[in-house]
Amino acid sequence: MSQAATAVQTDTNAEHHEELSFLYKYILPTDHKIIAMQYIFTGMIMAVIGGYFAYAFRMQLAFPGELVPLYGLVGPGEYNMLVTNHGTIMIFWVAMPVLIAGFGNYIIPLMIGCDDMVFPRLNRLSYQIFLASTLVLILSFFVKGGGFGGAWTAYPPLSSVAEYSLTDWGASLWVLAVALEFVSFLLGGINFVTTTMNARAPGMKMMDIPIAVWFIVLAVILFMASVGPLIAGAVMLFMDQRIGTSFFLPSGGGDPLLWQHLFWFFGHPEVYVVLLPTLGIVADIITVFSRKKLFGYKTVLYTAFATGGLSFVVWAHHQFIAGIDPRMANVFVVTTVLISIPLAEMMFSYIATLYGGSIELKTPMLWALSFIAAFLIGGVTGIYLGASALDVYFHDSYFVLAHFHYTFFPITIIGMFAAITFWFPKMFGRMMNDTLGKIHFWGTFIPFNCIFLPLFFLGLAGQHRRIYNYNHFPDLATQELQNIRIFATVSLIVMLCFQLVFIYNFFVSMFKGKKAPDNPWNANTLEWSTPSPPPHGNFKTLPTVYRGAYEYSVPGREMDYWPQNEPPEES
Amino acid sequence: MSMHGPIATHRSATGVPTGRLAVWWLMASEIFIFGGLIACFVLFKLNGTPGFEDASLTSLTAGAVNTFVLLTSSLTVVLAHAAIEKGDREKSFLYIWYTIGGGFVFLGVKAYEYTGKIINGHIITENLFWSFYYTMTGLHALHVIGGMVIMALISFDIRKGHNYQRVELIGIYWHFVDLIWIFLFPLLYIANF
Amino acid sequence: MSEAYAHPNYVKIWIWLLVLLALSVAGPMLEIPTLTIITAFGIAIVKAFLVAANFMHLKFEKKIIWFLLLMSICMLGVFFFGVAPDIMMTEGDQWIDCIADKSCVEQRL
Amino acid sequence: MIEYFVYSASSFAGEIDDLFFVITLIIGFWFFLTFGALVYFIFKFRRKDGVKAQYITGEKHSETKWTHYPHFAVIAMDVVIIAVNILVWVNIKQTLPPRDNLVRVIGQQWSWSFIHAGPDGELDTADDVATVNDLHLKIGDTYHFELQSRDVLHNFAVPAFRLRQDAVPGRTISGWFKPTKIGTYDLQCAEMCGYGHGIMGAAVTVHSEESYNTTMAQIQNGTYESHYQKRMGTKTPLPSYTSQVDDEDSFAVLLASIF
Repeated sequence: MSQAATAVQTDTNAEHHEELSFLYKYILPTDHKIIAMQYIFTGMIMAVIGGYFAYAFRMQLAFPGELVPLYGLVGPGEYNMLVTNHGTIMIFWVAMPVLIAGFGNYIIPLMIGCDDMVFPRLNRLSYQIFLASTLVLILSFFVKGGGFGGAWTAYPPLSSVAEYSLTDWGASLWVLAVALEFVSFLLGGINFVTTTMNARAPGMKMMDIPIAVWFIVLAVILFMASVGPLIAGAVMLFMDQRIGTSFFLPSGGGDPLLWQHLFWFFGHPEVYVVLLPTLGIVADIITVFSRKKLFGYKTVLYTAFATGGLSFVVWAHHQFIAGIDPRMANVFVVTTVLISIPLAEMMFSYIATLYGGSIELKTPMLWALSFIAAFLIGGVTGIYLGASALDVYFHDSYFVLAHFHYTFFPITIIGMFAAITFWFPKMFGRMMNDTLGKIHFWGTFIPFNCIFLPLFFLGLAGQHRRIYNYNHFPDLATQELQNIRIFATVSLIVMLCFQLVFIYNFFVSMFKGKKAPDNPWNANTLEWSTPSPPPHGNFKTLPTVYRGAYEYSVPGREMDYWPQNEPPEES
Repeated sequence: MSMHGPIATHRSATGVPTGRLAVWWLMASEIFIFGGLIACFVLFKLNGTPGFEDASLTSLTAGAVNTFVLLTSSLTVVLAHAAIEKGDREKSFLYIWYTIGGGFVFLGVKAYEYTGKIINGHIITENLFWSFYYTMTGLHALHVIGGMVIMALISFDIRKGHNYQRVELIGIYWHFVDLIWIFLFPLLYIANF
Repeated sequence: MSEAYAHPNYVKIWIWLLVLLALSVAGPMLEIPTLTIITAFGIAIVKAFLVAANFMHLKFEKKIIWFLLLMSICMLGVFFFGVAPDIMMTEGDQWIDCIADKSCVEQRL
Repeated sequence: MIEYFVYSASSFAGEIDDLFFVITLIIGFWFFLTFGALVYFIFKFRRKDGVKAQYITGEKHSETKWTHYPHFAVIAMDVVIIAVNILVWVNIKQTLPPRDNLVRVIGQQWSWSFIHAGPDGELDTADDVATVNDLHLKIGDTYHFELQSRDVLHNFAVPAFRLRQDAVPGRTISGWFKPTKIGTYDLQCAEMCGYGHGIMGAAVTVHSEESYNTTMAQIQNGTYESHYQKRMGTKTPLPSYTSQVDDEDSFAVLLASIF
């Protein structure tokens, strides 16, 4: 470590990186770019599984009791298993690996100008643990009794007693998979934070870091600070299931509410853990495609700090009617509604960034703008649910469901497509087809709204979540409501079909697309100053940074961008 | 941090060496894991959940001996660090193995204690206190075992003459394990009312 | 290891720790519950501080590390006090009955 | 707005609907403002050849006011929302008005048992009336409920009453409601409770005084026909209604009859 303080700053690092065998290059890589691909591809495969589950249970809701094509009959137990694992997969195995671990791995070293993560082998280990957790989760679908069906929140005693859940090993493997996944992201997170804190290119000050990197690191810090109690809780839940302790069983002196607190103390920051990376990616994309400096870089950053801090003190708004002390609910209403202030300011800043710009509606920009539009709906409907008295009516209804799909869908799916279409040229050295990209965009965004906007009205009509067949509730079994359900399901199928366009575009472009230049979008950040795709070691000469990441359209310059690593002209 | 590690590993924008920074982050997240467990324990205890008076059945002597052992092993591991800073590999190697020996003594006492409890019928499912007792000390013991394994690997590494900084890193981890025990000791052994 | 700092006298710290340990073991023998709490947990905190500051070299560490650790402990505090009203004030099932009686609510508030 | 979809059949349903309306006004205003700005900017500032984007840092006061002033306005409106909400919440969940009647609600996998206090208004006396999946209420009475669970978490949810409360095993949770509209409404379990969560419903019937007394007498004589079962039998068939659903139905009825 003696050379740490006097790091060799601009040596050519070609000699470190000799050619590796296929095994070490693609199967056991230490290169952050390959690990990022592994995360992204695993996440996308899991997204296909999650989407398939959504298809199966939406079909059951629209046509109850019918055989679902490509699936079969969805009974009550299977329905519970499908919704539970759809939620779990989409949050823990799609949003987190793709957005944080995948794109975090890909862009952090490139954007801060270093040759790799600080702990490449730790990085590999965290992917391998993640892969193990994925396999455990998939295994849990096939054990006796089927996959876990106690909702992704896994409230005990249902999740902790096999006689209640009827999924003995399904529940245990589910807890095990989730715990492994947490360990994986803890290790990965330590790597991300340390890299960004220590390994920045010379000259890169805190306020020169691109927002995308800032937000991913903030997300990771939020994750690390919130997940600990839930890991403890997962250990306790696992012991309740397998050893027979009674941490969460009232009959043995435990308390089921304790798990809810442990879960939501993690669960609410988790929302911001997956939200922040997408917000950061979107900030980078809208500045590039509107050729504008980000409006109020510091304001945006501070609002993110405020959001992150507040997210730790709002968790009980998920439990307003769960039997908590009603007086505490008032405290949590105040903190919950307060969170709208920094987020509103951040949204205002994003929209203000567009003002006076020169907006070019390329596919990544369409995704980024649609994220803002959709997230606005998701954000404002959150106010309803933060109000405890309204939560009395809306708790666990389709209103909640529509609300968080209006946040999670933009975050996960739209954010993922925005990031993939934006960095695809850098990742594979080829351009994606813009026309197909736009077809895919409209084919996803319009059906998305058709799926979830009607669900707000189902929620207003008092329809509850996680019920496999509404015929059992006469108030809900009316033809009008059923028509809405069918409409949403049909929209879902349309949306899923349009994903084929993306898959086609993705793979054809990867091998046959137009060769991409180093900097196809004329962007400022460091990753665009290296060849596409970047070689092992990222930069031929490690860059030095001279300015912030968003110096677009600076007056007096001929070019409308000004890369971070371009030395200032002598004057 | 192999010889061919990336340049990124050797940068230090914060002024804290990368390895140490990472270990501190690890410690911060461990605080949450153990802290979450301890918080749950305290919640149930202050709530007067039946069974928590069983704290009087834990052996204060065994607990005190274990505290003594861990404190002493903390001393030896920090002396190992001091020795390696002076470049004295052999002395450092020896001190690391004293620490590992301390770990073995700790686990031995722990095993003796568990045996006594189980023979008397205080198994993990008896009541909430014993559930917490075995969970917390068990998780802590796993950390002790993990630390011992890593320490053994490091000791041979430094004898060959590389990765000296790792002695300090495992030291920080070991002290943290010691710290956890410092809080578990009064919780489980002393506060028996 | 690039930073040079004087090593504290580790053996002296160790002896202090042992003295504190002896005190915390002796504490309960007086059989005064309040005193036991003070000797047990007060001394635990002092011991923890001694270990952290000297053995873990926190004394010489950058402020950011302090910040990091304090932040963790604060978050735990938030967690504890957010959960405590639900788990600890239940006393079985009485607390909602208490809400029912308005005068009782006012007392509690 | 909620009333358009669901009857409002309890005394506090109106308050919740009003709260919904207030919040809708406020957030509707913000939503259309920001959404309008977004759409307007996208069309106004499209790329034109030869026109360079402006260089705006967003750090000078003259620029930040465009985001700061709206954000102060957001704070003001947040205060309104919080205040209105807390008023409603305190009324619904935090205060318990004097009771006229009492009912114990017990959730279990996967049915509801109700113990009506009977004429004396006290539970655990000889005149208690127990029913399964059928709750009978007298219009205009302020009811207290004692909510219990035998196994896992359940949720006592009656959308028409805007009422919802988790049943937690090991605790008795009390609360209140006051039915104000005669009719039969759905009770749905709103907390995942396992395999039969999707069938765990019950019928809540609000009676006039006279019909309430008749029904109670019928239950005690054993001549009563379950509202729940009647209701399940007469629901409108859906286009894709198949025999499998009938099987599930009989399963639900079977379960109900066991308890």
